[in-house]
Amino acid sequence: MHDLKPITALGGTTPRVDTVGETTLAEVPDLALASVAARAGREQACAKHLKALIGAQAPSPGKTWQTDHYSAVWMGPDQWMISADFATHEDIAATLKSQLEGIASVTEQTDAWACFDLSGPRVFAVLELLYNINLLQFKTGDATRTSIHHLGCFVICMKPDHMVRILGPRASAGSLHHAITTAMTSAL
Amino acid sequence: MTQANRLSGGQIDHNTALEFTFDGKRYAGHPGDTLASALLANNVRLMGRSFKYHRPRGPLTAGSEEPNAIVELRSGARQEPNTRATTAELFDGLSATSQNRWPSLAFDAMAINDRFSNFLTAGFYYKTFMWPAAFWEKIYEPIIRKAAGLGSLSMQADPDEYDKGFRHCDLLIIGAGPAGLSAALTAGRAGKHVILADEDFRMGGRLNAETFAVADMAGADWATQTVAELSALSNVRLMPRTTVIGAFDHGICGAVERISDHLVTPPKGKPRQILWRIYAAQTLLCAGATERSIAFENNDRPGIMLAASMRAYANRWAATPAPRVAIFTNNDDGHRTACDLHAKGVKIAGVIDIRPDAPRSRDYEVLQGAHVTDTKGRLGLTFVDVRLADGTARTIECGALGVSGGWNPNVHLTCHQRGRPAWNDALAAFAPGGTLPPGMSVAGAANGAFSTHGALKSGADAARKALGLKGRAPALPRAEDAPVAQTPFWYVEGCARAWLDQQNDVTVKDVKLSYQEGFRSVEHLKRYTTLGMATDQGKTSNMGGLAIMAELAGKSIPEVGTTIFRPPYTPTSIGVLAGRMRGKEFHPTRLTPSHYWAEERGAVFVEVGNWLRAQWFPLPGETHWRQSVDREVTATRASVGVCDCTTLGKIDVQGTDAATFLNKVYCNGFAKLAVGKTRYGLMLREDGIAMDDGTAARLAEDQFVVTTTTANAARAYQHMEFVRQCLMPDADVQLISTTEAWAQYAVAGPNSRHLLQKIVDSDYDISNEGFPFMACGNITICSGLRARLFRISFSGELAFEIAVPARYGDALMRRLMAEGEEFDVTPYGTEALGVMRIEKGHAAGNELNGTTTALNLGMGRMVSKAKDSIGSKLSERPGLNEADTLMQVGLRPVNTSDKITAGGHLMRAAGPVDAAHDQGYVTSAAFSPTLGCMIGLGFLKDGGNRHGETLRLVSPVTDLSVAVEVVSAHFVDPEGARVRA
Amino acid sequence: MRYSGFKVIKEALTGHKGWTPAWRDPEPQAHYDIVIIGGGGHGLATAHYLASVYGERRVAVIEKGWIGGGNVGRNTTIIRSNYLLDGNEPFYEFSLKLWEGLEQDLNYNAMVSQRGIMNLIHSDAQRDAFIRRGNAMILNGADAELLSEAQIRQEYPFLNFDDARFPIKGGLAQRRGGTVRHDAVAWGYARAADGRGVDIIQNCEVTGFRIENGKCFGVETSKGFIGAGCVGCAVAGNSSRLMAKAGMRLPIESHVLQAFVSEGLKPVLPGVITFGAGHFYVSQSDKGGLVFGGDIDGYNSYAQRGNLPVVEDVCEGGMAIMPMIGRARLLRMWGGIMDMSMDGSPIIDRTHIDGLYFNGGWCYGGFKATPASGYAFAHLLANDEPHETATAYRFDRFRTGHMIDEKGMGNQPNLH
Amino acid sequence: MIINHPLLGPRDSAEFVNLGAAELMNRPDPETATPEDWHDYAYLRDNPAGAHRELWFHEGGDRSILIVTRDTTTHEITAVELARNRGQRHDPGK
Repeated sequence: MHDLKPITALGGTTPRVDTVGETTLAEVPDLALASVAARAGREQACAKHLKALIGAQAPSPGKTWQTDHYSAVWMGPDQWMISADFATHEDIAATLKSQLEGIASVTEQTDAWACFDLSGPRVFAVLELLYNINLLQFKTGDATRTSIHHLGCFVICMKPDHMVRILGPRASAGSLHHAITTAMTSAL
Repeated sequence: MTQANRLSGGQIDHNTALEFTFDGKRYAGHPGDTLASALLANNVRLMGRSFKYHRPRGPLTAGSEEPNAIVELRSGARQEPNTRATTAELFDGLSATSQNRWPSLAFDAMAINDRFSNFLTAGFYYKTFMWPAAFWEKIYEPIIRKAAGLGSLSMQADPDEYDKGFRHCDLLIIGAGPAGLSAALTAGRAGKHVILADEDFRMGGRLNAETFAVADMAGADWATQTVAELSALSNVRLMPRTTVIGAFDHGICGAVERISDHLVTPPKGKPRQILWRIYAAQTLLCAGATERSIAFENNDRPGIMLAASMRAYANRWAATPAPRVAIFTNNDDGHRTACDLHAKGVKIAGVIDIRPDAPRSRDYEVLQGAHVTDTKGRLGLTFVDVRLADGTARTIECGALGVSGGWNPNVHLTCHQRGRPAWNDALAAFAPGGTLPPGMSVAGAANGAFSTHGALKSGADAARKALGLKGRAPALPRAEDAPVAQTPFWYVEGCARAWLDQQNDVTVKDVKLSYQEGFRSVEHLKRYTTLGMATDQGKTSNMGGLAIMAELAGKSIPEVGTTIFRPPYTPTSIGVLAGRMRGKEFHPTRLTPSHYWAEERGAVFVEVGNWLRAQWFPLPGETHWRQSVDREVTATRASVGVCDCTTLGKIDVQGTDAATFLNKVYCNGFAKLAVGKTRYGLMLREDGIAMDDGTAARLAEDQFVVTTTTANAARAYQHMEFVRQCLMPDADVQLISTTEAWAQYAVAGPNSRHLLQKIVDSDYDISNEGFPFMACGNITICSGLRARLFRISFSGELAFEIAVPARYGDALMRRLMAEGEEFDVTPYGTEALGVMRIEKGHAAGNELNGTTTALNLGMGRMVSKAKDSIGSKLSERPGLNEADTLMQVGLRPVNTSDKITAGGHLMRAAGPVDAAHDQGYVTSAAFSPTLGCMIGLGFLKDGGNRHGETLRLVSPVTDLSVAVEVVSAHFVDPEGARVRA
Repeated sequence: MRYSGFKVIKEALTGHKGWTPAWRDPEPQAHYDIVIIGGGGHGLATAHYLASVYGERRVAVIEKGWIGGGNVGRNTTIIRSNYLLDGNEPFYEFSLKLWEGLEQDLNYNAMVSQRGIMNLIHSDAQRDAFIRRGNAMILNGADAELLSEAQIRQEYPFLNFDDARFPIKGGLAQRRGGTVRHDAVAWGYARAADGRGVDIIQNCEVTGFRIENGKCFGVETSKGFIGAGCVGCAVAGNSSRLMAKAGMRLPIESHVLQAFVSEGLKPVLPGVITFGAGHFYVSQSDKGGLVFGGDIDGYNSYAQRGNLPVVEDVCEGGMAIMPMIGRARLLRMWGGIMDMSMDGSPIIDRTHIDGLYFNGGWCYGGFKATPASGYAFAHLLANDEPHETATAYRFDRFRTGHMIDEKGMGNQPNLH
Repeated sequence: MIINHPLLGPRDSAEFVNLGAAELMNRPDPETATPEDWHDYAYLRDNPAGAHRELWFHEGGDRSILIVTRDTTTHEITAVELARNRGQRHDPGK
């Protein structure tokens, strides 16, 4: 076991938590991520294998699902982002790769992203200052990839108006964090 | 502090006093007041000066179309020029200052212009100020500029914050007057998602300004009750203080919500304003109508205002501009003002009605068939001259004159997609035309339904239609339903200095002159006279000008045309359009994995795109950046240095056709690259010009990791997606960026292998034999951490690039520094990186400048003829392959103490120095500690054949002219022995 | 009629009765030696120089709407000659020299105001590029000055120096750059051309060309056929539409560029300022409005209007570099159709049809080129030879590989 | 503007990058094309005033390239499809 100490996307040794009123923004560092893109002509095989591997149908466009160990987000045509707990699945890319050999292209994405959970009452009042989606129709299981202050992000609805997960580019975690906390102060 | 002109009633809180100042003088008003209503209540009519003649002015209107009563609000960094006193919501402690006057509002020296107005007619400046030629810029223009302009900027950064947001709805209703409220009730009760936006701080529109009953209660009370019902509906969002500024494509409206403008300062962390982008499936415009004026001689004195505005001041704000007022009208609406003011106890000096059959009144005198011919009063109206029906003259003493020339529907937003309003004969006005923005409908007075009943009905009907609601229409509240009777009447016969555009001082006479000189189209009239170009965007002036032009041309108004309205509906602060994207937050910042460590080391950072990179790492005692950079270069070349190169774009290319794909996007070949090997690749645009370069490392038969330059990462990736999706859709290739996933460090210098051997796990052989130059592979380090190792070199030294998951990047850098102590390891920044790549002759952004070909870069032979690749065909064009084409060369000063400047041009050693004799230019330059002098890279005509030639490097803009020798671009280790060591 | 201060005074004292129309409103004649399509700045300037320099007497300008209604009436009024490449710089410097003598030439005060243009520098690479450009300008006989950050601070103290995402590291100034009252340019050229007998025919739309055996004999218009010895087209954003009537496809796309003006403010800006790290440039008009703009919207459009994202992008740039404008208000915004060429540089050339000539591809930079464009096009129409400053503006440069690509963006018009 | 993404529904055009005319998908066949074909492909455009087929790259979204048919005089969008369903059918082995 190596002895290199990780830091979070915001540069800390422990994840950062910010609270405005009853609403909390929590940095989530314990996420292992890998992208799975079906090989040409193997789209159905890929979907089938994914289902067997992870225990649910690969999500359709704009959607996400979660099982006990894994969650998946639709990224693009025949492409998904699979995530799992970092402590137990740091090798998620290798695992998926070995099982999808010749069926899908797998790429480690764990540290490409910074992840934040925004939770509390009136979360949508914060979101409407950040990105453009019809929140009237943003339901549990919806996952949208869009821009927050010029940063390409995934926003995943865990519970309407109460909890969303935001994944943004890791190198810009500070800018994204600033944008979200500023919007929290403004909106709440 | 007495409010001499304050009346009773209205929608203000008489029991609470708010103190404010205007031009330093203290006044009191009440909650619910605007600055203008409070000043009028305090018997202040003079609030501003006009643009050109500096004529004294008071409010013409009671709304956002105000051209005259504009002031500087607040002071210090929050000073806000050109604020309409008629919409500025009064708050305790408000301070306002008049503008465009010197030394004071009452005595303005620039009013001398008014005396010379006969010389300052429309367009006079195009005809003079030309002699002598130099005088325009030195004498005339500075004087004109100084006199021009309205309010002043504070010259300090705006201290307030602004937000931007997005909202979606089924129906956006613009305007909360009777039509808008009625529409909102209809849609809200049907359960639709409704946004109701109104620019006013109090919803209700004209209901607040009139005495009409709705549903047997005061109209204002009905509005209050309706707003209460709407606010209880969770599907309805009420947005008062929100101006819809523009209707853009596909149902997107821009709206500005004023969050804190009615407060002394915004609460901490809260914005001053928010720009909402509202995505509405349907939009219903209920923006009401604007009263229009009548032009007569000297119709611009303080105290002369639109009659319905005078009525609004009395009914809503309990203020009258003067204790004794008169009315000038061509329609019944003017009489309403007289009635309402009379009822409030204001003395009506007379109603002057152009109609011989105007209705009479028991309460005041009506002068039928009469016209206002002139007015008096220097700083405020004192007398009105009237020509009676029988031709006799009469003078009426009054402090204010309400003028009513009928109403114009507020069609502005219907024009924002270049639709034109249509002339409506019945209204004698322009009404929304047939070409509305898709998804928009119009109701109420904005659509010509001028009565209260008409507005309520059309609002409800339009909402039902827009939303496709079925079933019986619900009953409407009872309300007045007076028929519309508008007879066009634009100006009083014989007037000349009669104002059309009050702010810009455009008079009837100017329009006539414009016609006389051939400026007869609406666009020419507007541009020649500046009519309609004031801050009210012509809301109060365009119609009068059009009507006079039509009369002169012997055409109807619609034949002359109309100018269309452009966004924004009312002037919009630039701050809110920018939102949070300012200061350090202008663009997001990207930090490298070693950023926090570099900060601890005291690194100096530089912006590279959105990245912050360490530029150099000063040590104690180093006072000049060159000391640090020279040391970093020397130490790296002598032993080992480490540089964070995470910022290079990294794209994972996988699939059975990955090699075929790279063969297409790179001009050189990749099909035969062995697994475990890396190759330099040059990417061309289809036009044959170099777009980007980098390396592709083949980690598996079907997997490459491609790097791009930091600057071009996004564009190169986009280009690859274009090739993949549009040109090779059947190919089995998948792309994904991994730039941020991996912390990647260059470890360079003769001891780089020794250093790495201390951390690379012993399972992996990185000796020269086991891991030769251009090798690559997956490895583990520090007892099991997955990593990637590439043996590539940008510095020209024995070098590696090592990558680990980004979260371990910080720890890896610290480990490299600790393990490297025995080698005196040196972190180096982008400057040293740049020096070393110039010493090695590697092209970078300055050379890949979007105009250079592979041939220019000395890589002409890399463009494979054996295969088709993007750009290969068009790179063969003759203009890109001329005999004396630019070729990359190295340059060194003949006198080693001389400077070389990037951007300098190359001339022959002897001969003229001018553009016609240009031989090329210097792209990059640096001091080379290795060579002990400055060196440069450049492009030189036929450069490949001119090594050894002496040239003159000239840079007149930096005052440099030195002799340079053309040399090979590879200053250091041209044979490449070191990289292979 | 000659305009002068004396004339203004005389008319003021005699009731302004003596002013006559600035140009006539003639019906078209059956035939002209030269017909110019497009009554914008370039077309009117071409007519003026044809008449005044090349002695052409039978010239008509035909315009489908009102003269000056296109881009000459909807731009940000900047003039400059700060170009890099050999194909461009002599031409734009020639244009700047013509601007400097314009008022005397036209007897019309177009308010040429050389208050300078300043391009801000935010990175070392940008400085290198601007040094190269400044040197190219000087070597071509123009003026250029490299300013340090300290000099910029002194001249423009209100810029954002201390809280900047992209700090200001200097600037490249051209003191002879500046602004011109844009509408007056069209009117001044029209009046001067009309005075030399040029017929300016408004509300006359070209519906087709009469082309026989590879030669153009005139134009079909809404006012009937007008015969012509040769026809010159200068219709900017409508170039592709017009030339399609002659069967041509052009290396041009039409894009929308928005421009903005604030409410009138007391003078704050000495000259033109361009923000080198965002999409924003600004000057202040003689009336006091801040006139500003940024990038094109980025999609093909003939609609003469743009959308919010670019409005916001421009204002973000403005606030980033000049945060004092936050409380100034945007008064009006508008859009023009830009004839974006494939390398960002214009075309002044013959076509493959005898007697049919083309002037276009000005991208968003046509206004400053107006005098030289008119002059060079007049030269081409009169002599059938390119003017010495416009020899590179050929159609076939894309075929031969002689692109003039100032920004180095290649054949993607929305990136120029 | 709003582009109705075939997979994701209505999305603001600000999430996209305009890559130019859809004609760019018709890259000449390198085996047979003449220099004139390459010139016309790279440099000449129909640039219609009316329906225009153009490429929009969903950079801020799913990274699909869409072929959008949009009227350049009104900005009305009448059709949207995925480019890779319509892209050039080249034998990748060539």
